[in-house]
Amino acid sequence: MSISVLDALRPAKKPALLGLVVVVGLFVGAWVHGKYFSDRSPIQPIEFSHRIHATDNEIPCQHCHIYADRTPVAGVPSVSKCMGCHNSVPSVRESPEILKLATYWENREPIPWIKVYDVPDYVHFTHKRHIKAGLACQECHGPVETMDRITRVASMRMPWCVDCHTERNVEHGRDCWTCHK
Amino acid sequence: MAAIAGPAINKMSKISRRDLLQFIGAGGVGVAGGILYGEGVQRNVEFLIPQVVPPEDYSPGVATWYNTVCNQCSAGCGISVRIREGKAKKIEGNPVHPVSQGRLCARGQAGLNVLYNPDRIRTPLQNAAQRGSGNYAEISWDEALTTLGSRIGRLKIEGKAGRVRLLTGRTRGHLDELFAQFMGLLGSEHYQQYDFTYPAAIRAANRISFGVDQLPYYDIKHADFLLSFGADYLGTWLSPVHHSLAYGHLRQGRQGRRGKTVQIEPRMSLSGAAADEWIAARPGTEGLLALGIAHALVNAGNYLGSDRDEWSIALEAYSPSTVSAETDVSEESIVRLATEFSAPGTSLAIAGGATAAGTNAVASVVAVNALNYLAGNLGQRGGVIFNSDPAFSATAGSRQAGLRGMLDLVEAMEAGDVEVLLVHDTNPVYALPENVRFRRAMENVPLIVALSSFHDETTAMADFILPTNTYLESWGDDVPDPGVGFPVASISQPVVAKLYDTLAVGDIILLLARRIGGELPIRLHWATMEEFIKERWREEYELRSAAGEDQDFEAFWRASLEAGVWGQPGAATGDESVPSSSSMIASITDPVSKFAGSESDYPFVLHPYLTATFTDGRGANLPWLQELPDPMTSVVYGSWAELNPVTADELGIREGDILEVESPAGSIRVPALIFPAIRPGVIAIPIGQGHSAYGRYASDRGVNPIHIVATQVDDQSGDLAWAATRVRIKRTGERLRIIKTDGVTRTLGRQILGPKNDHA
Amino acid sequence: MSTIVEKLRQYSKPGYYDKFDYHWTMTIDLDRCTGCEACVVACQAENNLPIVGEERFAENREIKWIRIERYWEGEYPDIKMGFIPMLCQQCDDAPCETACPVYATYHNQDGLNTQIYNRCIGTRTCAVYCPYEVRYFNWFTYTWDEPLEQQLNPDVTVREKGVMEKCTFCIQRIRIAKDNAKDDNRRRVRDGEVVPACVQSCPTEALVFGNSNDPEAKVSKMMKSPRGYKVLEELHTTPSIVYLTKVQS
Amino acid sequence: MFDHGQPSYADVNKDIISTMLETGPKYWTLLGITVSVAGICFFMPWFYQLIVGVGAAGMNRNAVWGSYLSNFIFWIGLSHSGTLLSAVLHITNSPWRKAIYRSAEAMTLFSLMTAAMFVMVHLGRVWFVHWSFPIPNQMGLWPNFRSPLMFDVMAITTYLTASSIFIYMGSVPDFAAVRDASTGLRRRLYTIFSFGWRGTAREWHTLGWAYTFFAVFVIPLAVSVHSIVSWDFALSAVPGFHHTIFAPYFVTGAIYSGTAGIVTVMYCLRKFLNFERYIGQVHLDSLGKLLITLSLIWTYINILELFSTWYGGTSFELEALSFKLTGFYAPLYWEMLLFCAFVPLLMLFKKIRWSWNKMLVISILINIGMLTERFIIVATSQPRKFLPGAFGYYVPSWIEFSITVGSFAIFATLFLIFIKWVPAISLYEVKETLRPLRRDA
Repeated sequence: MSISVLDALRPAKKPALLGLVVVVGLFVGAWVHGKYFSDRSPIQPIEFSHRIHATDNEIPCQHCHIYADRTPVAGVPSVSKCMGCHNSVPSVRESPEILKLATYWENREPIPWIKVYDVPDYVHFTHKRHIKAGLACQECHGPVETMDRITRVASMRMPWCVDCHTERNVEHGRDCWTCHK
Repeated sequence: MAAIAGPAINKMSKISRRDLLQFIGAGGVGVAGGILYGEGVQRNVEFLIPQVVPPEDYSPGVATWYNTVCNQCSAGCGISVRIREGKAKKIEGNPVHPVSQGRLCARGQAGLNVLYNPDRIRTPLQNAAQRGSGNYAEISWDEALTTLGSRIGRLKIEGKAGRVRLLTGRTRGHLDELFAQFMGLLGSEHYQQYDFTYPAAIRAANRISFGVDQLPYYDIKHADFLLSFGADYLGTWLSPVHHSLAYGHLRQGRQGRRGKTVQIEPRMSLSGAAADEWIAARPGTEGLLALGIAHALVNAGNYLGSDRDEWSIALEAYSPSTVSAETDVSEESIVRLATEFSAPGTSLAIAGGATAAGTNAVASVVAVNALNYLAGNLGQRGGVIFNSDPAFSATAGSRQAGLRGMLDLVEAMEAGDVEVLLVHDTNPVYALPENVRFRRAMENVPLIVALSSFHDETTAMADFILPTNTYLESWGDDVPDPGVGFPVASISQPVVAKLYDTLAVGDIILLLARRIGGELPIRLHWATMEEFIKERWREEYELRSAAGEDQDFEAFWRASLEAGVWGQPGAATGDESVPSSSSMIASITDPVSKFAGSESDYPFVLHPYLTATFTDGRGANLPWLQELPDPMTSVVYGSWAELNPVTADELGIREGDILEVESPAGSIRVPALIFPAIRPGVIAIPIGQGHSAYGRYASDRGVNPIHIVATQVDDQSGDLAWAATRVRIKRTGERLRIIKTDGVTRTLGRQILGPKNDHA
Repeated sequence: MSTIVEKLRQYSKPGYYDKFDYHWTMTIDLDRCTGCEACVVACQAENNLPIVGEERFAENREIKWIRIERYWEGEYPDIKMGFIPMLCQQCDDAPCETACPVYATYHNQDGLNTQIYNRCIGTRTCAVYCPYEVRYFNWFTYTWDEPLEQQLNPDVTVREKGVMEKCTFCIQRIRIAKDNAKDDNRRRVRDGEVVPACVQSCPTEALVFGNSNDPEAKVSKMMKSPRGYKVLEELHTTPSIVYLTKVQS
Repeated sequence: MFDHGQPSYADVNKDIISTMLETGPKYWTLLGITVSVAGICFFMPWFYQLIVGVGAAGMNRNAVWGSYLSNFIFWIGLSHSGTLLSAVLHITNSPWRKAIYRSAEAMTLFSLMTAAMFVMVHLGRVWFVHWSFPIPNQMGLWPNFRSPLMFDVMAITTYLTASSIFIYMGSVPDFAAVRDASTGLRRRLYTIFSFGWRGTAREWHTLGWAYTFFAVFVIPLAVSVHSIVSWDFALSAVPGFHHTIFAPYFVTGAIYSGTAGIVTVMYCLRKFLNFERYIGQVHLDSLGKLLITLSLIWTYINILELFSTWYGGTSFELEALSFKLTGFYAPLYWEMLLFCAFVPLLMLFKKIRWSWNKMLVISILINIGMLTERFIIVATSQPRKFLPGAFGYYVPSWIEFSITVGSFAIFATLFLIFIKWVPAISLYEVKETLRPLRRDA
């Protein structure tokens, strides 16, 4: 006939422990997913390496992403642009990835690149302003020139944007209508 | 220690097998949940599709503007279309175009609904079942054109090309020329146009009064006093956007000078609402009122011409007192209007709408013309300015069939004289009274071909439907009619790649010519409409560049394309010589409208009116226009019959009561709407709804008052007198909720429209 | 503490927005307005307003950021019609702004009454508080009949169910104009460089838009007209839209 | 005090605890009905509404607030009597409170929960409701503390918390009693619930002190809650909402409807749980007198509102007033006046005040009247605001009716569950009211 609360609680110990394990498991699972299964580094239709282009061959970013300093969108190079260079690079013409490119070109099909960096439709983002403000591409996109496959390095979510705007004291940088439409 | 630890370990090992499994299971569930969560919050895969070869002027995320011509009504406004990533996003007025000057009306802006309309015809169609059943099978262009070409070709060889007829809507510019050439080469004289809204009466009256066969430029912008007889110049009359610009200027564009406008019409239109004075003269007597004002003007000695006495005699019968009794406008008002009309400053009288749609239409407009003459408004700034020759030798308006032409066509069809009927951009089955029996006559035509972007009541009778590009996907050119006082021509160019397997009308004609063979492909040798237009412009350019322009044609062409318009402002206006007075005096006849139906049997006058949104019904398939509240009543999606509150009270009619409106020609059922600004004894029904086959937005919605209009012709213009029908109404006992966006339309003493004042 | 007091004083002072670059303002000349509703369609095209359908109209749930209200005066035959375009008045003392619990609507430094769709949770309090009834709620997620969706303006969000929306003075156009000004190293947008869709389309040029902090702007001059008034001025919402009353003759 | 003879302490325990331990088929049937009504009438329409949008309800452009908010106010109002009444009567030492306060407080709790449900139903995007709580976040976004809705969030959560603690604290000795009367799992649970209550003098003393403290604390809270709810309306400029009288009006109305609600609940408890011995005429009489007083205050404020509107004389207010009195919803207005101002006057007669059945009818009528009152406030003012061009109507859709019905089922379900877990009548306080037993008895 005990009236102690602790005694009454004792049988709840095991379910509580089990619950704790589930919670820990949740975190582990989410972490594992983020690490190994996420969309941060998708496999692209052509194994394009920024390292080879940007570091080994020292091509500047805006040689291909030509719209970055002019329009809201950086732009991916057109297939014709890719072919324009690769026609004059005979050394790799026979490599399987370049053959894939050639196939796209011959069929006049665009290459279905998978988007790595994306913002929701209600966000107004312009590359032009950021480039004109003197930001290097790497400040948001990370060391792209070292990546064989592009990996997202920033969440591109609102806290990340706001942090930077706050840090740099952007004029009206925290007014909602600066970025939301 | 051991003693304590021992049992503990023991205990653990004792439970461990089962518990371990449980813990592992729990952990597994957790991890799986975590992964699922990660998968759930993962963003959708989006693709980044590059272009294969980028177009020259393409920048992602940046809009480009292309200039072209609006085809939503016949004003011929220049428009700019905003294009992003190859899609049309918005239409605005072309700022350099003299007609629209950067502005655009609701209908023009809804042109995007034409382009992206879900009900567009996407491939050539052949009738697969009984005519009118709407059962069509898809065929290829090649098949369609070959069939048609051989059929028409055979008729041509047999010398029966006259049995081929082409009926179009109002077509201008070089497309009109192409049609004419095509039919001419074929050997058929039967190329006609039918446009319900064409101001045939004004044109005919100007020919009679002034000897000028054109629509002149009415300079509302510089008028100080504008007297409008039924012309809804802000909504539907001739060139609403241009007139609206002018109206703005008339009101507030000049420092310290505010023009006054007076509107005479039985039912208040947009222009009536804008007017300082709205006078509801008895329907059909507006021309009489004009003569009454003219009488008062001359009598007061405000006409200073040498032939004053002759005018006095000619107008003798129209003394204000007589006219007052006829028109139900007070004598005092008539005299006052005459004084104001002839007061210092510029004045202008215009006629249109119901005034120009009675059996006396031309006589009425002639009376208004006389008024302009007497006040010395001809060729004056702020008056009536005659256009110079149009930029191109275009035949604007001269091919208009009018009701008379259409009756002839019906007769020919019924007599079996028509073998092939080509129909483009016109919907006579809808826009003619039912009594004309156009639809029934069509059944006698062995082959009907419709060139159209949409299914409508007329294409429903077609054996072949050849889908056309919309005006935003086509090459073309246009000369605004009426002009703007100086030569102007606009180019229309495709602003987006065509959406479906359609062709521009001009291209269809050119292709058809090739299939027909004979001399046609030789004479019509252009591969495309673009080529044809460019060549014509080159000819025109070479003709005109005698003046010594030193740029070459290509540069001129590019500049014109970019601007969308070419014009010669400052070039001499048209004939400025004032026409002889004697012919004008002679032209004045008694402008009394004869109404179909006796007053005792049909106590009400039917006043069908064009709306700024649908005009003759063409706009009804555009969702933006269906959802645009009617400017005067705020009604959306449907038809209504407007009644004066007093009349409604007498008959015990409430809003929403379905009335049977019966004319000598037929009857329709339409809900009543109490409208405070309509003359008692008049029933106004908007034109535009009541389609039976015009896509998902227009079909089976409201009624078409044109169908119950009696088939009466105005003798002088040959056009349908659509405002000369009497009706009787009957309550059916049924009710229908009229969908309006307005709540209460009285200010209840709240100062919403501003404090009352008299600032100028 | 003193800074807070200072700030409060600053905020409550009329003309606080004078110290900013812009105070976007519109004047509407009712003597020019003919009620033609070109502005209504212009807005619909520019701002991705949904095509709601007949049923929604019957339920009184249409969405028109700018609408024309019509008021009769007198009785036949001496009857007059007054049109008044009604859109968000971008009030400086906006009742809606205090009402939103999540700051989805607030006043920004350009004198604009903002509406942040993706912050909105749909309490609809702002619409209740708005005396002008120019806030429209998305009762449903609206769709476009294919291919009408190709017309949608990519610079403007398509709103989903449960979100309030209203006139933004075409913020997307203002944004582009400011962007161009920055490219040209100009501090401010030039007068007339940016106009909302409704102002652009108005065939009678009844609507004038501009920065009233710039005394040279056309709108600043229009505002000084003796015919100028603000609708429901007695509620002291201090709207940014000045109407010029119709001249009674 | 007791209608059927005084029970002994053991009787009290037995009578009341038995209602918790012995569960017959009648209970399960009733619970089954309420749960299914709640599911079918409340949750299913609500989910439908979540999928298609709030447009499933009848609100429109002219009245963006509808029956969901009027129901919200109604339930907040109903919550008022409970805790507030209990607290007021506690500090004024009214002995008749003791038999009824537990269920009254439970009513508070459950009507608050139901009210909170209506907030959820009302929202356009309820899945973001957490944004209205001041949760620190990286985006630097905070709720707007100037918004009366934020006041509401604060006030209601505080009130809910305080009421929960208040009711729980008062139940601790009773939980101990249940613990002592039960075995097995239930015993274990009640051991936890009762915090190991042993009934020592110190424990009783602490409980008394804490209870009184909370009673004092809850009173201003309750007054503020409904004042704040009224400010949702009164802080707007909308004619018909913009009245300074609104706060007292709402508070009075709340207590009024809550008290009527208590009568209804008392009736049910007495009927279904056979509490005739504990809930007697004295309670009914006192509640009746209270109701008359409240009714008179409520009527007075109503007249005041009409008068000040008329006296103010602005076009806006007069139009809203005339719409209320003669417009589309005028029948509802007059119905409200009948039920809330005139019918309660019948209670001036002792005969009526002393009859359980008649009081039940009156109490239900009052609450119907109060429900319409809230509906009228919401539905007649919004469609008659400032611009006549935007005048309109609002008619609730079947979904709203269904959800309204369902909300009563939710309330009933919660109450049914409650009576099985917590003694519906305070054991120890009832015992306090018993006359000391004579030793020789």
